[in-house]
Amino acid sequence: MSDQDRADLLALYRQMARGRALEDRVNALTNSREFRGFFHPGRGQEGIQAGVCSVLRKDDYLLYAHRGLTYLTAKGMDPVRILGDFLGRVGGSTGGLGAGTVHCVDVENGIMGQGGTLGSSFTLSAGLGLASQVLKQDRIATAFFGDGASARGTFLEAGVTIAAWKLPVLWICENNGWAVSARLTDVQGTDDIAPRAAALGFYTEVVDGQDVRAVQAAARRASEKARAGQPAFIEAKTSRVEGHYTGDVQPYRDKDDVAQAKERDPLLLAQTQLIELGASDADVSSIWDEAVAEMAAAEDRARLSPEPTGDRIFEGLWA
Amino acid sequence: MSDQDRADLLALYRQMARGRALEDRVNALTNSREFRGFFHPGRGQEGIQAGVCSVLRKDDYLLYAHRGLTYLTAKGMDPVRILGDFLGRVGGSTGGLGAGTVHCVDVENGIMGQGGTLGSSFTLSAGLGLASQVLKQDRIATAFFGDGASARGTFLEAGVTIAAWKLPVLWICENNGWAVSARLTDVQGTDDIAPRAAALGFYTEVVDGQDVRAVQAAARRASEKARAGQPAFIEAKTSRVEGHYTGDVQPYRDKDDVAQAKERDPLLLAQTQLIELGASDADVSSIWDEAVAEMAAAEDRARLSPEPTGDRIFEGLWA
Amino acid sequence: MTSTEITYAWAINHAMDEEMARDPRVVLFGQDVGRMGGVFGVTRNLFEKHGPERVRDVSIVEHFVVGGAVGAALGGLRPIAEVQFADFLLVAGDESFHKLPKWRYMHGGAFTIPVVIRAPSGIQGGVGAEHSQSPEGHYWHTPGLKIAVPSTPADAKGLLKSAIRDDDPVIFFETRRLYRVKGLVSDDPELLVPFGQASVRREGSDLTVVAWAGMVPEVLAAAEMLAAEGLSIEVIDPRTLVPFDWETVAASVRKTSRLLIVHEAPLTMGPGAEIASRAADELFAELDAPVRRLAGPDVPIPQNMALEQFCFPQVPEIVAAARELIRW
Amino acid sequence: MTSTEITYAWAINHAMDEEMARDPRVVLFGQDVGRMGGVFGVTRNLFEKHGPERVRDVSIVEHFVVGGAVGAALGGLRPIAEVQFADFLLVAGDESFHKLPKWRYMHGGAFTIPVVIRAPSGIQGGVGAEHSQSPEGHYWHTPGLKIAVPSTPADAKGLLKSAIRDDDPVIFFETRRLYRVKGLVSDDPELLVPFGQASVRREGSDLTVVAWAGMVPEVLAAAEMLAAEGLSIEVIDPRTLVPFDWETVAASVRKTSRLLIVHEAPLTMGPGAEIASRAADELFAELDAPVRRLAGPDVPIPQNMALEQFCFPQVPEIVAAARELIRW
Ligand SMILES: Cc1ncc(C[n+]2csc(CCOP(=O)(O)OP(=O)(O)O)c2C)c(N)n1
Ligand SMILES: Cc1ncc(C[n+]2csc(CCOP(=O)(O)OP(=O)(O)O)c2C)c(N)n1
Ligand SMILES: [Mg+2]
Ligand SMILES: [Mg+2]
Repeated sequence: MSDQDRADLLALYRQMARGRALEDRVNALTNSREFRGFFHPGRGQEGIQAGVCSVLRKDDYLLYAHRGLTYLTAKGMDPVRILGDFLGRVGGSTGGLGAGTVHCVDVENGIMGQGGTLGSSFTLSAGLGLASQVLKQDRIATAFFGDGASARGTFLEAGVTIAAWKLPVLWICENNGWAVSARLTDVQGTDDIAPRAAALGFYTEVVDGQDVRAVQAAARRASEKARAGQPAFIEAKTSRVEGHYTGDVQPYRDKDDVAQAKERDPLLLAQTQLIELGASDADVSSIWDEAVAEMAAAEDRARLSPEPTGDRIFEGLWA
Repeated sequence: MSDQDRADLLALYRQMARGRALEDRVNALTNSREFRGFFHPGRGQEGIQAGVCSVLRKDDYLLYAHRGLTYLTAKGMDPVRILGDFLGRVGGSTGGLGAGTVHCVDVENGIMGQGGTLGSSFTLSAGLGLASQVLKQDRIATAFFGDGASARGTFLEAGVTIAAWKLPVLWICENNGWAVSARLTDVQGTDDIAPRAAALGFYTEVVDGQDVRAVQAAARRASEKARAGQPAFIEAKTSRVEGHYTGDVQPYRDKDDVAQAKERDPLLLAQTQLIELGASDADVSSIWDEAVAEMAAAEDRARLSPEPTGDRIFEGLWA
Repeated sequence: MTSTEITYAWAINHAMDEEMARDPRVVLFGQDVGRMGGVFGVTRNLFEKHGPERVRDVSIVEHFVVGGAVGAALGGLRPIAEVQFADFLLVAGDESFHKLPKWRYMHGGAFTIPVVIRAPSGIQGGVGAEHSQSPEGHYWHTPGLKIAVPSTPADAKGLLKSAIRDDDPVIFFETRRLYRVKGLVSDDPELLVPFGQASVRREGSDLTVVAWAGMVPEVLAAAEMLAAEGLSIEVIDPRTLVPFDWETVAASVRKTSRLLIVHEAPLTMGPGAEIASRAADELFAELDAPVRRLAGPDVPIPQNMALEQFCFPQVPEIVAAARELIRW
Repeated sequence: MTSTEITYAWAINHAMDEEMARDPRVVLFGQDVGRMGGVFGVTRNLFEKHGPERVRDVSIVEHFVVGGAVGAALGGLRPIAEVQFADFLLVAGDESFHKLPKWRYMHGGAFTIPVVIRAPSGIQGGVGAEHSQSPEGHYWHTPGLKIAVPSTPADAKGLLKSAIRDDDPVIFFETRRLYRVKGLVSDDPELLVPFGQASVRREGSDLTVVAWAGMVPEVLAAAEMLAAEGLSIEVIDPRTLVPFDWETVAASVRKTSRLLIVHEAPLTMGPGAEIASRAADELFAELDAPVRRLAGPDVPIPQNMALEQFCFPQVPEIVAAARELIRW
């Protein structure tokens, strides 16, 4: 119960708050139909994303998933660029092409993008790990994905290769038990994903994804393994609070299940832990207020950038 | 050490002998360049194929692999049709299209073919299992494949679905430690394939593939599980005696490794066991002689059929 | 038999419903096709009506969706398999380019592969480069596949019913932009639309335009505008690419002496190339103007909804191209 | 600099060897490319010369081969990835149709994807429907990919070197039938063959024939026979399909007024369709005969070696088609 512990948890809490405050703005843009694409809210899963990213170096690679935004901001990406992507502005990270999370990018911070097809990141993270190994850079390549995506064949093909070549790769499965309307238990034979990685020779950790400190601790161990050439895997058990996308009212799902998920909110849990560690209510709420203010300002700034013109579609196809 | 044991083993030995005698003819056709495609000899792996097929029903489905021919004859296919395929005759099972093992077919005996791309049989066996389940047919769908093919993404995608739906499927991995010139240990992170299937919820057996009786026992247990809706998996440890294809002199491989593989010949092992069970040398050698005679006669008969004419390529594309 | 005005999506739903009621061997699987009724609502009620044995959700396993359908067909079922977006058919590459079209042929015709793959395609709603494609051209270049590209609710229903009863594999491309478009659809469960018969959507004498799926409404709108200028456009919707009703196209070009092909897929190596080059060869002597193609630009489709509109031919472009060809 | 007579396979080997020596970021992976030197012997010595870190065998993981190459390129390498047969590129569908061509564009051009995929293609040796295809047409319909289709040892070397130095993804189709064909190849490690420049393999005035890869020798043989009849054929080998040197083709057709395209892939929706329809549009006024395509039949390729010969255009057919067009 040191001051250090409190400071560490405050830092994690701050990243969770930033991710959530940003997501709140994106949800508002989606509900007002200013953003008309799909957004997949990550509410309830911020602890995993903040916890893992807290142990990464700036130059470590990140391939993120579609659910939520916390990994992006926690890895260092400027929210103005992210909101620029949602608003379809040339100031967005994709220069006006992207209109959603799907393809945010920030090479400076090792954020190498996301594919539209699930499971893209297994093979790409393997390739990034290979590059780091051959170029002797000591960077690790991380990939986040859901329980659904973990059924994709690329998991296996990349997995055996990563294990054989001892690539510095860390995979993080955010197991929220759902893929759109499909319950994991109904469409895959097991509830647990980590044993699949273990069977390939990965070092594995299974962790409560709602407890950001537990995630951080697991990620610290796992990332050290990965950096040392022992591919590593974290399965974080979590819950999806919202629908698959903003606007999905989840008719296929038990009300109780959602209610339970809400109770195990990683921000609430961290607040309780912070108070136990001696933080004041004011400390905690000022972090949230700052995050909200930051994201409001970011949205204002993102709006200053113009929308692209039609020729934009012909730019950037070739190097 | 009953008479029954001896009779059982003699039956298994007979199937191994038939497979090898047929392969000898195909090797001869390949070496004489009468057959000019690729043949992948299964010498040393006959015990797995004969052992598993011995517990299958005639109407159980078989998706075989490229290595050797024993599964075909053991599952009931007429060697005249197989040799017809190698000789490119219209009397072959593909009516003159096929010129090798790759696509032999025999619907009567549940032999549903093989793809040119490795890993095809994972998804197809799942589909066959689904059909059996929906149509309440009580048939099981088997698929044979190598250690190399087990890295294909289709393994995982079909595997989770088979497990979720409790399909009557039995997969048999003939783990000979090589994929062409690549050693399993060098290109995949582990030596063992069965744990991957276990992690998906399959019932698994690991067995010495050189011991046909052990294979049969494992296959009996596994096929019963599969028929009862518990997907099952057999990993049979074995060795590839010959090169990847007939003519491959295996410069990439240790001479010792090959020599060792030859010693653990499943036919030799079965001979020893037969003698122990009271069979005579004459019993054993007459089985071999019969097999050789059968395959010689089959080749003669296969040759009676004509070669196809050029229009053959336009037949059978559409139903 | 009566007809009812229903949407394109609902017409597809009815086709499946009726065929599942008729033939117990018809099964349906794909992501979210069960309890949820499909992410676009196309499979609503089917789970409730035909049960969990025959209507099944799968995980993120496109290789299984297509390859498993082939296996199920080998085993005597008549599967309808849905990929959530047509782009994902390309994910299941080995299964859609190899297993589905070639398994029967490779094995000397020993069995049939009565599979229907339902693939919602085209640009709509800012879903980006990997959820917006119109990949029918890739599959037209793959011998062994039949291909349907319906543009109306009635065709969607009638063609899907034909597809389900067909013993060959069919890829059934549905246009997501059309899902909510309504039209009169027969309630007759035996009314099929045959494959290989084009539909002349509008008769005309000055120019033949070939278009299908989502481009048909745009071309008809353009034809209407051109009519006001006194230009008479014949609009042909092939409805299926395989088999392709060449006769109807050729007869029309013999009449109009001019041909324009409009499609959404990128221009280069798009399906228009096949139709244009066949016309340029077989109808060489009939043509009074070059055969022209109007198609999507050769770029991936951006996610920005404002920009994606630049990625398929719009009415004014069709009008301009038609005018130019007629005045050649 | 001197030239040496070496095989097409060996020319490819030299290109890789030289580029790996020049640039330590160039790595190579694929099945059996290491100790074995490739199932067709194309990568011999590279493992010994450039070491196990840079020359790596993989398991049966085509998805990784292509997707991993994209990731490695993002991480600063310049990977050469080999699929054992070009057909297997279709197995890696998501990776070859999506990740490889679209990752840069989707992410607003934030990085380059300097990947070369080597893909041995075409009919040879009775390896059947899934090991004999010429899938370049599928990839030509995919914006974001450059495509090389060399027909001679010198081009194979020079184009591969250009491909390795290119910052865009390249699919490099090698013709297996040509691996043992010899030709004079420069030893100059800086002699590159640029993309987008067709080669006029033979000059002529009566008919333009466009052909690439394995069809070039057949077309040249046909041209020789036709010359004996007094018919003068111009043979154009585009060498790369993307970029495509339209100017050279157009100039030739302006001279000959006649165009025949010959390729091995199936006729329908094959690459000939793009070239023919472009000619039929842009060169409409120049043509004295229909643009014709001669191509593989619309069937999967049988495994029987006697039958596979019926699956790509043979010299007599080329001669007959050329004669017919010239006499039109
Ligand atoms: C290959 C592929 N198939 C299907 C989809 C459509 N899709 C997008 S998200 C999703 C569910 C993903 O579930 P999971 O991986 O568990 O992530 P979660 O949404 O639960 O975070 C699906 C089916 C896709 N994008 N790519
Ligand atoms: C998708 C695919 N990739 C590569 C090949 C080429 N290939 C044929 S057999 C083989 C090795 C297979 O190894 P394994 O599965 O262990 O079987 P074994 O040959 O050892 O019996 C390879 C690489 C193929 N046929 N399909
Ligand atoms: Mg999930
Ligand atoms: Mg093996």
